Amino acid sequence: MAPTPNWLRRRAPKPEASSDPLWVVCPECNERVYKKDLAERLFVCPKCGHHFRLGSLDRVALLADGDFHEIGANLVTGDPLQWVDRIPYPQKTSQDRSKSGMLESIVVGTCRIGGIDVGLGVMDFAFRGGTMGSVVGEKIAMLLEECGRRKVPAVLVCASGGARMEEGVIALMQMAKTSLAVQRLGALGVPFVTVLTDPTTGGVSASFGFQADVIIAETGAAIGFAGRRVIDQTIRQKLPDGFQSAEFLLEHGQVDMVVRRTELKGCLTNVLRLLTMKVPA
Amino acid sequence: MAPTPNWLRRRAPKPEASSDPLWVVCPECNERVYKKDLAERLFVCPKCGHHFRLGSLDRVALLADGDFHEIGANLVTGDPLQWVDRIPYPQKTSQDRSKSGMLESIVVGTCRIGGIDVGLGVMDFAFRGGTMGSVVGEKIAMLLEECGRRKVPAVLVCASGGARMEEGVIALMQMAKTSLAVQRLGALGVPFVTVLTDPTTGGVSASFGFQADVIIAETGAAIGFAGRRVIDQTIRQKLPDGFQSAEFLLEHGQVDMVVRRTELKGCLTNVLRLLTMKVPA
Amino acid sequence: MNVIVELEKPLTELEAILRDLKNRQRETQGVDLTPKIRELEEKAQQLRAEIFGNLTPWQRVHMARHPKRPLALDYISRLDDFVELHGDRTYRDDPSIVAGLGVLDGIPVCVIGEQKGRDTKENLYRNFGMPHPEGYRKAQRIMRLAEKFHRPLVTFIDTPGAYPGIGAEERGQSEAIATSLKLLAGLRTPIVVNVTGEGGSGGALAIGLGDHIVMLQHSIYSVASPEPAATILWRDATKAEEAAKRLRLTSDDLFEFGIVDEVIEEPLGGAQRDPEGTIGKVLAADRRAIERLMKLEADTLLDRRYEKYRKLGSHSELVHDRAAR
Amino acid sequence: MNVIVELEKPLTELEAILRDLKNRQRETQGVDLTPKIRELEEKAQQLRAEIFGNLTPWQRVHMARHPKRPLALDYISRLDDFVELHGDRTYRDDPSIVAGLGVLDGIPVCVIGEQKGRDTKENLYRNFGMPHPEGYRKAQRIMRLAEKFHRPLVTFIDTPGAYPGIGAEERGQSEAIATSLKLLAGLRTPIVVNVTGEGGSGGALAIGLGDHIVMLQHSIYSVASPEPAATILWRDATKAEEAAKRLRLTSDDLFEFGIVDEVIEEPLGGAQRDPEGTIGKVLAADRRAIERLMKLEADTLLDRRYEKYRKLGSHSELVHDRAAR
Ligand SMILES: [Zn+2]
Ligand SMILES: [Zn+2]
Repeated sequence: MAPTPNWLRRRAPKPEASSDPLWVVCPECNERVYKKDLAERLFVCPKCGHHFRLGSLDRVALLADGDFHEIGANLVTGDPLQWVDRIPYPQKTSQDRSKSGMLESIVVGTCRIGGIDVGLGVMDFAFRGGTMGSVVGEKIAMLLEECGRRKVPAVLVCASGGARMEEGVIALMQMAKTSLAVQRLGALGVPFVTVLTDPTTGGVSASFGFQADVIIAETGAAIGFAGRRVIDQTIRQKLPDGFQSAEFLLEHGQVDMVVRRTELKGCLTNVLRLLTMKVPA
Repeated sequence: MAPTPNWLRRRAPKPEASSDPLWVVCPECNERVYKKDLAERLFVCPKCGHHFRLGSLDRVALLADGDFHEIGANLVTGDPLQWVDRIPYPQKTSQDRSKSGMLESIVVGTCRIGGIDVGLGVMDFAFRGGTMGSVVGEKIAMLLEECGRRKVPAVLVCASGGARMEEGVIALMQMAKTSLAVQRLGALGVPFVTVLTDPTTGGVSASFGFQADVIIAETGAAIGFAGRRVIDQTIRQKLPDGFQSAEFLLEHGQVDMVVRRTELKGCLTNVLRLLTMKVPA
Repeated sequence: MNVIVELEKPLTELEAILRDLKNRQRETQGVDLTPKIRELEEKAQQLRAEIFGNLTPWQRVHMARHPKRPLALDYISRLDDFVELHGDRTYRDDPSIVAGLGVLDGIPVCVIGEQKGRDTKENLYRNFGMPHPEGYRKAQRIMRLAEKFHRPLVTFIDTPGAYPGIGAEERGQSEAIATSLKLLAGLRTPIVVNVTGEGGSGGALAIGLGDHIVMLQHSIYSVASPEPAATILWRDATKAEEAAKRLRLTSDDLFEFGIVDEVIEEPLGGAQRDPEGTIGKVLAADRRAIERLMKLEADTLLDRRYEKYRKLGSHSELVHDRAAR
Repeated sequence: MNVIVELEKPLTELEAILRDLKNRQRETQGVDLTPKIRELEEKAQQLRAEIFGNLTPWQRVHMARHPKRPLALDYISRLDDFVELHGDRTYRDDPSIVAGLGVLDGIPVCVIGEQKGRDTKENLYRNFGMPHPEGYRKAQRIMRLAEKFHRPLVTFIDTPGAYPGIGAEERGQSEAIATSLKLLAGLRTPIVVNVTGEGGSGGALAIGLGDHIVMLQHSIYSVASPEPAATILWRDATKAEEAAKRLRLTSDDLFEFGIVDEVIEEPLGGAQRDPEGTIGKVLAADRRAIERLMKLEADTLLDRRYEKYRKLGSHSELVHDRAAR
């Protein structure tokens, strides 16, 4: 038996979204699914194939061959705007940390995928809707710089409601910061792949999400720039069927492929191999 | 009085398209226009502003400050396909030469426009519909190479029904040949501007016509890839109003601007000055 | 309705009376109106200080949206020999972004600006300054031209945001902004950015990643315009004023954050009270920045650009016991 | 109706009888059918020589369009680990062009192919292999990937031409082809082009400017497909056969013109009579060319590419008196 990978060892108990400790109802087919079954099936509904959102540590488990060497693991956000609405922002993030068992909405680090050395970053919708603030920008910059130094491809799995409002224009500037890091990595000739999962919107889709050499969308993911609420308020007309779905984006030429979670690791491995393979002299 | 520019001295009498030696009927407003008037007004209808097609030598007269030093003036086409339909192709081109007073469907050379040294090529619809065969490709390659050597911008005024069928795949290859010359000029950082006049289609629009840094369309020009007859035969449905007009292309983001003939030299001069102006140290 | 226009109504009326008096004074040489004029001028001055002396964030939002505020084309048309270039070469010409070539005080430049309209008709044409993907793709074309011909790129930000609509999403609003950002990140020529009106979200930043960022005193710049921000935060667009207060979107804030390098003061009451002077000050600042940036090698320029943004953020290492995780 | 399919009908029937006899021979071990089989095989061989021995240009056009001829994806799917990449990132994924990454006998390559359908339904989906601008823009994306990662680019030409329709014109068919050509002209990686079916006009050339051009014996390549050529020349599409004769579009012609560098022989009766073997021969030729081209420095590669096309043409100096002019 393989040794327990390091990221698993320091994993917190998974917080439960629904109240029922054993069962969950699939939002797509309304079937009751046994939670343990769901976890074993990569959180894909065994009845209808609906892809539930996957936590970042589960995603790392799915993609990494074994150990995952986290970078910037202890980074927590500041409070650049001194934001207060219901409660002060630091109090919000503190609650988020206890609730989610994570320090921020992304984990980044190095690992192997299908035997290929990579830098891997995975966002987590469970932490403030996967929003991008200072920490996301900083960790992505750190990861891409590490990929540049080691000349290994970078893979970013996106899941985000966009820029984090509570960090205001500082959050907006993370779009610039990550774009600069992506550009610099590209100038070194190092491959960059993104996986857009449910949901990928706003400042994340409009920066590194759509800057990759190859863009993979996960089946069923909602992907777009503007959120549906904002669009509704602007145009006040019915949105077309499947609007902003992964399949919709494929048809509109925005993503390279739509891949089921069960095939994601294989597909990603193949793409990474094709992009990193040396041409024989 | 300024000395007669050299290109004017060896100019043949203008062949007359209509039978009436003095008057011509405007196809747009149906008014009878006195030919001498028309020539003085750059072949723009004084009644409605319709732009008649302009011969290449008239176009050179309109754009060049003074002398025009022709390149490849004596080039005539061969007969790579040994083409015969009604009559052999060499006989056709021989007739074209006598009828049009030109050796081929383009003149290229160096001159000044608004005081700026340029390479200028002008196509002429009157010679086999301005089609591109070996000579057009060769002369454009010669011109762009000369522009590269002298680091002066190139201006190509297009007027063409596309590739010349009678030179078959050799004509098609002139698209590749000119594209390579454009690419090479661009790699030297030398500006390239095209003026799309009536009509610019097929192999000309789909190669150097749309490869310029700045693309100017002349008012009223028909511009497109496929000819209307071919589109009609394929889709058999009514074409939208203004389809393939210069204004239609502007709206669809294809050209930088639409300019009246009377303003063309001024506009071109301005664009060339902006592209060639040195940044002060 | 613009809250500043409402607020300044008494002042506007007073100023109208003053203009009238001065005209009368010039025409009729009979009665001496000078004392009356002086009195009213003092009153106007006082009123200006009262109204504009201490604007709230929400009022500053409306100052940035003032219907008479200079717009991108007002700046751009002050360049010598400006030539507008149109179209993205693939789909459409988007009038909410204007772009072209011009000369700034002897230096040939490429310019891009987000363009609002002055009235309803023009605003419909300009889509209220909210670009579609094809607008950003037109901008990208001009960015590439700037790099090819080594022209500094000068941009003018004035948008509530990228347009959130069906066509915009279908044609890849995210991709368009993302690609603009990546292009600006690596552009081997100086980039000077002016925030002259409303800087809303990624739609603003898409032409706003640069080497020197100038901001007009009463412009705003934020992660999202107050209205969508309120929708996102509280599902309630009417809480925009609240959002404006929280978002720290004024030029003072932006300068303090180190995002903006230079703030240009406006006349009391806003840029529209002296458009010529304001435009001149902005362009002079651009000119100075360009001159300085042109001295740098392209690699140095890119390194500095990288470092400038690399350090933007607010975070720290969590030092206490991580058992909670 | 495909004239080759018509022409080969007696042969197809005979071959069906032969297959049937051979099956019977294997099943029943009673009667010895060997002499009968031998006799029919000789007859089939004779028929093949008669039918295919001396095809007219028009017949060769139909050979290139044979419904069973190997299509781009038949070649591409023979690569190891092929991954198809989709979309132009701006408007749509165009199924008439397929593109992606794969491994050709140990060498990682980028591939682009024009893809027709096998039946009506598939042909509607693939638009009969006639790309829209977004197809060429997808191809451009893969060209840029090839350059960025130093992968040789391998293309497969099989199109009657770029689609002549309203949407295609609106979205810039000319611009899309022109930009593809410019990109290929400067692409700093080897380009190997295969003409495997129909090479029609600029729509073919848009993925056909390269360093080594391979052509299958019964493929065609011309300035325009015979039908539009006849429309353009004589305003009469029914004169396509006449156009086919005039256009000199066979592999013999193309090789003679110096446009095609290598012609791959097909089995008597066409590639579809041995798809596996034909595909293998084409890919082996590509592999040889790549190996040779990869040895060149990028600058040398570009110089050779330039020279290759620079000399294509047929013209001379007019020496007699030019008074007529
Ligand atoms: Zn289900
Ligand atoms: Zn008229």
